[in-house]
Amino acid sequence: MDLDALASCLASPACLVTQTTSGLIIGMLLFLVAVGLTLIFGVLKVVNFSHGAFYMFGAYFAMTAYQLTGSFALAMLSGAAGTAILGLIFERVFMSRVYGRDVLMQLLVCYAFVLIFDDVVRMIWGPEFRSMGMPAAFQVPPLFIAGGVVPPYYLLLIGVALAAAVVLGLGLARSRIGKVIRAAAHNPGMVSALGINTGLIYGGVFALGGMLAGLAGALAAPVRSLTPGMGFSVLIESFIVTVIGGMGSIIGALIGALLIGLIRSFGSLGFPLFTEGLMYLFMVIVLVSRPTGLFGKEVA
Amino acid sequence: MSAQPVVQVDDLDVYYGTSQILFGVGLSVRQGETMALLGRNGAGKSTTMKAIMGLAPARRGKVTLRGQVVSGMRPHHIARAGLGFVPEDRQIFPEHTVEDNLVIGQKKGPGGEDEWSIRRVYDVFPLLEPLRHRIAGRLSGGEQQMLAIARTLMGNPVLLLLDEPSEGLAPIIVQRIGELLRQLRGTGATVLIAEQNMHFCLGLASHATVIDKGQIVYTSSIEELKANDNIRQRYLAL
Amino acid sequence: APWVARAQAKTIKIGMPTILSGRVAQLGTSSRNAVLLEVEKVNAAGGLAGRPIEMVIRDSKGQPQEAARIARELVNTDGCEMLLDGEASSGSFAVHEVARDLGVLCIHTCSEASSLTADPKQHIPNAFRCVRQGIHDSIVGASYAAGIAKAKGLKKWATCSPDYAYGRDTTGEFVLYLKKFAPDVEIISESWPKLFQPDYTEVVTKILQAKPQALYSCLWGGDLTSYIDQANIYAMFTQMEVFAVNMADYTALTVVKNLPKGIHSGDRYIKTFPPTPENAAWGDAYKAKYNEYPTNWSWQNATAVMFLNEAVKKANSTDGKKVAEALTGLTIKCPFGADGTVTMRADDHTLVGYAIGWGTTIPQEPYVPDVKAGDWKTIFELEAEWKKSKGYT
Amino acid sequence: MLEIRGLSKSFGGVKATDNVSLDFVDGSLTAVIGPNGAGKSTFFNLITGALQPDAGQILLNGVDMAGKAPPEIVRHGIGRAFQVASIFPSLTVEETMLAAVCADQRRAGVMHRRFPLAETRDRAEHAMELLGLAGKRNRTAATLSHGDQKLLDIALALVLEPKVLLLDEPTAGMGTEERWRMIDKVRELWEKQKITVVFIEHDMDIVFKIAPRIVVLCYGRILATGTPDAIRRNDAVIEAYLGSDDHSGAVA
Amino acid sequence: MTELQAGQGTQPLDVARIDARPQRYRDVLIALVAFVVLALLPFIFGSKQLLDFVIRCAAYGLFATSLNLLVGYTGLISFGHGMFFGLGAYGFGLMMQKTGVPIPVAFVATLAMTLVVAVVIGAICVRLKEIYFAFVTLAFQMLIHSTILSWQSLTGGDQGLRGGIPRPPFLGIDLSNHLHLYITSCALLVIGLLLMRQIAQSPFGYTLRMIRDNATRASFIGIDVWRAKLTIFVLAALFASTGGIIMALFVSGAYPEFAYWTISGEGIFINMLGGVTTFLGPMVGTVLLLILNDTVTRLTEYHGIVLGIVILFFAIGLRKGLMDFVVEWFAQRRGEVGERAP
Ligand SMILES: Nc1ncnc2c1ncn2[C@@H]1O[C@H](COP(=O)(O)OP(=O)(O)OP(=O)(O)O)[C@@H](O)[C@H]1O
Ligand SMILES: Nc1ncnc2c1ncn2[C@@H]1O[C@H](COP(=O)(O)OP(=O)(O)OP(=O)(O)O)[C@@H](O)[C@H]1O
Ligand SMILES: [Mg+2]
Ligand SMILES: [Mg+2]
Repeated sequence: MDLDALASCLASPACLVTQTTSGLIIGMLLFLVAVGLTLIFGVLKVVNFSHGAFYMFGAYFAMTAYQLTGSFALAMLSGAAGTAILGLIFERVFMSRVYGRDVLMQLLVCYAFVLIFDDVVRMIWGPEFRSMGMPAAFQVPPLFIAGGVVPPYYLLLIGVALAAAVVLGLGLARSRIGKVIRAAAHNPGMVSALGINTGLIYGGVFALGGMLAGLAGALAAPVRSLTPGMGFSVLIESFIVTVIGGMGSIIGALIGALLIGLIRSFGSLGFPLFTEGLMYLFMVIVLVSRPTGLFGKEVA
Repeated sequence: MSAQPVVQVDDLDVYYGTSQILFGVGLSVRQGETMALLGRNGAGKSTTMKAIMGLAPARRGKVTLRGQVVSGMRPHHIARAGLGFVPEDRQIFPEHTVEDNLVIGQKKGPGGEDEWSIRRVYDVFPLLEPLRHRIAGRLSGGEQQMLAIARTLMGNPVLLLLDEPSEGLAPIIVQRIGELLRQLRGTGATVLIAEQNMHFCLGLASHATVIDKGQIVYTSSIEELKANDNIRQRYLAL
Repeated sequence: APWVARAQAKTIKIGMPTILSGRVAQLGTSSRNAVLLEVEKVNAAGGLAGRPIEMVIRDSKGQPQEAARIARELVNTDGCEMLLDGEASSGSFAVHEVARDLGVLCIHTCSEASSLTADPKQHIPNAFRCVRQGIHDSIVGASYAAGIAKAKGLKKWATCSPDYAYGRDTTGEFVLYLKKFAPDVEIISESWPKLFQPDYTEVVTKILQAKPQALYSCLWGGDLTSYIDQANIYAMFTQMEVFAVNMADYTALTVVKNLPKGIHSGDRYIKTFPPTPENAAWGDAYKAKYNEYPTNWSWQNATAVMFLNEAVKKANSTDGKKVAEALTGLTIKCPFGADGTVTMRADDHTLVGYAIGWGTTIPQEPYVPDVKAGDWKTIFELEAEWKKSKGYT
Repeated sequence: MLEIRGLSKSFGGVKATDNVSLDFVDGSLTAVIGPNGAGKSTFFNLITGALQPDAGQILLNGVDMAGKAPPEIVRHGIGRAFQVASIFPSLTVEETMLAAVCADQRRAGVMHRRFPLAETRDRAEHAMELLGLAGKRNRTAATLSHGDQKLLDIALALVLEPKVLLLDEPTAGMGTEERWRMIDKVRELWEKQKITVVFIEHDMDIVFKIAPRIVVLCYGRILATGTPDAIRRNDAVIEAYLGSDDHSGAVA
Repeated sequence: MTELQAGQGTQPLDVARIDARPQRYRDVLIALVAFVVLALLPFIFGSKQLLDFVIRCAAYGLFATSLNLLVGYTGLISFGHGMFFGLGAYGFGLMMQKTGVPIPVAFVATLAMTLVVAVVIGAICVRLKEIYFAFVTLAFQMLIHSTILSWQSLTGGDQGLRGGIPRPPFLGIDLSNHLHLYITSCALLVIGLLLMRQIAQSPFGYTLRMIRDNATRASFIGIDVWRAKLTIFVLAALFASTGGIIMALFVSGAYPEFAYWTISGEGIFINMLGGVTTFLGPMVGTVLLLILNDTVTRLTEYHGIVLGIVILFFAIGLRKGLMDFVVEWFAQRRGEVGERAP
């Protein structure tokens, strides 16, 4: 424990800014993964254990596209689009066969794909870790905001994630398609009896969720090493985020991700050896006081 | 009344797992008719409706909607072909508001009909209007029933399938729904209604068909049924 | 007895549990590659005492219970007479217990955990370890770093190492010796990211906050490259001297796209150090065969096969007990030796005399142009002291 | 005797139960009617502990049940059946009964013997006999017909030998024939077991025929209490609930 | 949860007839026979690998079956059950390494420690429902795993408990002898299964099924749902801990991987493979998974793909665990035969 360091940071505006943005950065990337997870759970009632694999594919797709074309924009695009297609196929061909079944069966199908996807990546890209490299455009000195350091690349990242949050949040709450999606979550049979193609909605939601994870992977690719199985630790953290926020809640995922980001950034100052434990502890505390997470609906 | 049936059901067999529930069910409803589907508990009324709607698997048989064969199509296609279904347990979307439920049900009819709007629904169901922003799951049973019917109407169906709309409702509400359905009938709507509540049904329907143990045993106009004590005693226990 | 019957069999089977899948699959594959490369040579020369070697290599997935199971199965069912243990950390201890139980000859080739051989409680006559050690790295690294610290006046240091035994021990030892060689050094910030942590942002900013003059890290592999990528965009490498012991390994050097200039690193495997033709030839042969550079684990595994070969020659037998006796204290010629030879130290069955040194990186080949070799005499002295302080002697 | 004193409960702005006070004499049979959403189920939920009242007392023989959890209230002798049959789909009828009795006898601990006592079996047997489920003892509940599931739900309440039995629309979802069979059963139970029965019902034919006393709820308040005749003629009740139809007698 | 009922294939509670008295001892009898058969195995086949296999089956089997008490019988999907497996291994290993008490004492003490930990964790967890329960148990597992990693002075951190677990002979049993260890593991397995069978078939077992089917209704027949859930959570933890102890004896050590989520994952996987609706399903699943694992890792390093496809076959093809499939198949056949000859 190093509470002095924490206290002195809290007293210094520069440190406060740096650590807060650092928390924001960690949180926003986490949010992109978690929001897909929470969306898929909210609509399909599927705990998508293979979500981390989409993050992984997003990163690998982006790296490959970047190596082939040298264009950062194309890299991001192929990360997002590739995983969206992958998500659609995965949902239509496999997941759609286990809806309404035992949660465990669904989990098992996802688990099977975690294993398969990791091996597929290992076959295609090899077992060694890879790195995409930062595009030249972002190889610029960091900005200084109120004495705190913020790399421009991370501003982009925060911007993208925030945009996703706003679009998704408003879209789901306000638009008719959003309402239909939420209704399909609850009662697909009735929704289809009202003339709505639920298969399309399910596939679409899964593709959207996969795309968000893929985008997160693509955005992370320049600053993280790529390796088979890289999705796993991200998955676990996203699960923590969604559970803290309440499964199925988008605003919950946002708040949860930010909280985890801040816990990580300030926790590493005050509790350098227990930062990870701090997250689990926080999750336990949240669930004990609010059994369905911060924004979760009561389980019937 | 035109000769062309709105819906024609032929020889429908339905199984749940290995047990057969419907045995060659056949019926037809013509434009403007209100057909009552009568029968005891477990006779197969709901199953018939679900099979028409594509929600229960038909192993054999054909459903024709205004000349178009819809059996084998997926439910949302059948709905778009003009069927509107109000299931027996209502199945409103409990986490949405009343108005959102209506919005979700909104679609044009098969011929592009666009007669129903949220405004018109509130005019027909004045009780729903003050509840418009309420979460539907917290409505009482009767309110939910009205909402379920209204939601289906929002889709401008050419044929309305109502499964036990009076179930669990207060007499006064049953009366109101009865009035409503009569009003709909007045506009030329075609309705297939499954009921246990004879009192309610007899006052409403123009025709009746009786199902027992998964088979259609009797079809006639409502007056004939009222006159036929034998059938009523045998199959409807009245 | 079945054992005798096997001993007379023509081929000699050597079992190798290692990690071929998951996060650190590279550990196993590059180890396997090196072993097969060497075994080919041995077999071409007639095998071990006339018996061609047949390697039986299995994936433990990095799970100790699997490693133990596989090791037992390799010996009990597959008839392997020796084990090359290509497990890391906990897996190596699990295999060690199997070796203890079954009495089979076992050479650990990947686990750097010091206690595996340094702790006399762990000692068994039939197990050896052919791996570099954190304590050696720390001694050499600290004396190298102390020189630079004195020259450049680096007093305020930070550390950032993975939070597990290797990270903690190696960092602790480095700091210990650094302070010994340069007493006015002060550690002002410590970070302990988790192993395989994907995001180091909070760690990077924390270190930047502390404004140290130098940073020590024993992150390795993908974690190290992630860290560098993330620290890079905060321009960390322009603000302090960085000492990353595991940088000078091809796996990391070739992967990082924007390798900052002038990171100080210990050697892991580098074709140009030791700067001998034998070493370069070996590196090239490996590259030619597998189309990638060898790793730190590759040379260790290759050395283990070389040791086996020489020990069998010396014992003139493939009997495990006799080979073990021959191995004890054996010195062999080896491309990776500091002076062209390496030794399996008799008292603790561990590898010494391998090439060890530090240098600074450049972004292209040869990556670490000039490595300052460490001095094994100092290493031995300080290691003995360290053992005493740990209560190992 | 069950005495309700000033019971209130609101959900957000909705007063589902609004200062309700009622007495149920031992051995009485009472029907609760009222428009949909009047708060009938809520009233039952409050009495049985499924919901916590905002205010008020629920006195069973002088002991206040308000604020207690369902298991405890059940142990005090208030049993209930649900509007939608609430059963254990994967258990057979007999297993359901035996397990319920074991739980009631507090013989469902880990250390308790695996095979039920004769006394346990007798109680289960009795309940099954009473509701005519004995012949279906080995059917899993999920495969029972809707009506039988409702009977099983009631049996589950009855097997605990309650002093007060609350039935929420026991005939819901049944055909005319089954409806009468069910309600005859309820009346028979009431007569034989000498317990206090309160039931919610929408079928006025049934209510007026068998309930000596009727309570009408509306907007969470008591609109009227009285005999069938009095209720039938009560203008407020007609306006709020019965409507204009003729309820002077059962149909045919 | 599945609608089919655990233990249904055989006989429901109505074995309670007095004339069915001999049936009371049926399970004990089966257990005895199973034990004798297992004990004879080494004398028939000389293979040490077979013995290793059975020992691992005992460890994983106890763990998986205990998990089924939660998942299959109570409907509590725990993602963190593996923590008790790890706790058992570490508790026992540490006790033997540090105190040198006799093995039975260490065994009992380990179970006692597991009990205390499980009560504390369970009291917090069982309040939560469904997916939240699953994740809070996972969080506790990660906490325990983190603690094992960081409490290096006690646990050896990531390197595990080093130096082997001493096994002084007791009552003529020497667990460093392979055969003795084998027989002891078999005995623990059989006794453990018998006890769990008793739990599953006792009135308490039916309380659990009621909670799984309809917890709200269960509370309205006077069942304290929280207490019942906590009880089974703790009991299951004890059996999982026993599995961990066997594993610790087998590998002669304890490693943080034993407390990692992957162990819980494997447990769930085993359950799905074997089926959760029969008592022996998890046991069958254990045998299946271990055989699968052992052969597949032997044949290819891309075992993920192979294993994945096998899982898909079960999940999408069979749509249920193996035992569920077999039981249903038999039931159907019996049904058909019954129809033909009424
Ligand atoms: N999902 C199902 N699986 C198996 N059998 C079913 C299923 N749903 C209904 N059944 C059976 O099919 C038969 C017909 O049921 P259906 O619901 O159509 O009857 P109904 O006439 O609508 O009865 P009610 O008046 O009670 O609503 C019944 O015997 C019922 O038990
Ligand atoms: N959990 C809840 N949260 C919010 N509102 C609720 C809840 N439960 C009931 N209500 C509201 O309380 C009122 C009374 O509901 P209740 O279910 O008691 O009606 P009821 O008299 O049983 O009607 P019905 O005859 O249709 O079953 C309704 O307006 C309902 O919307
Ligand atoms: Mg029906
Ligand atoms: Mg109600």
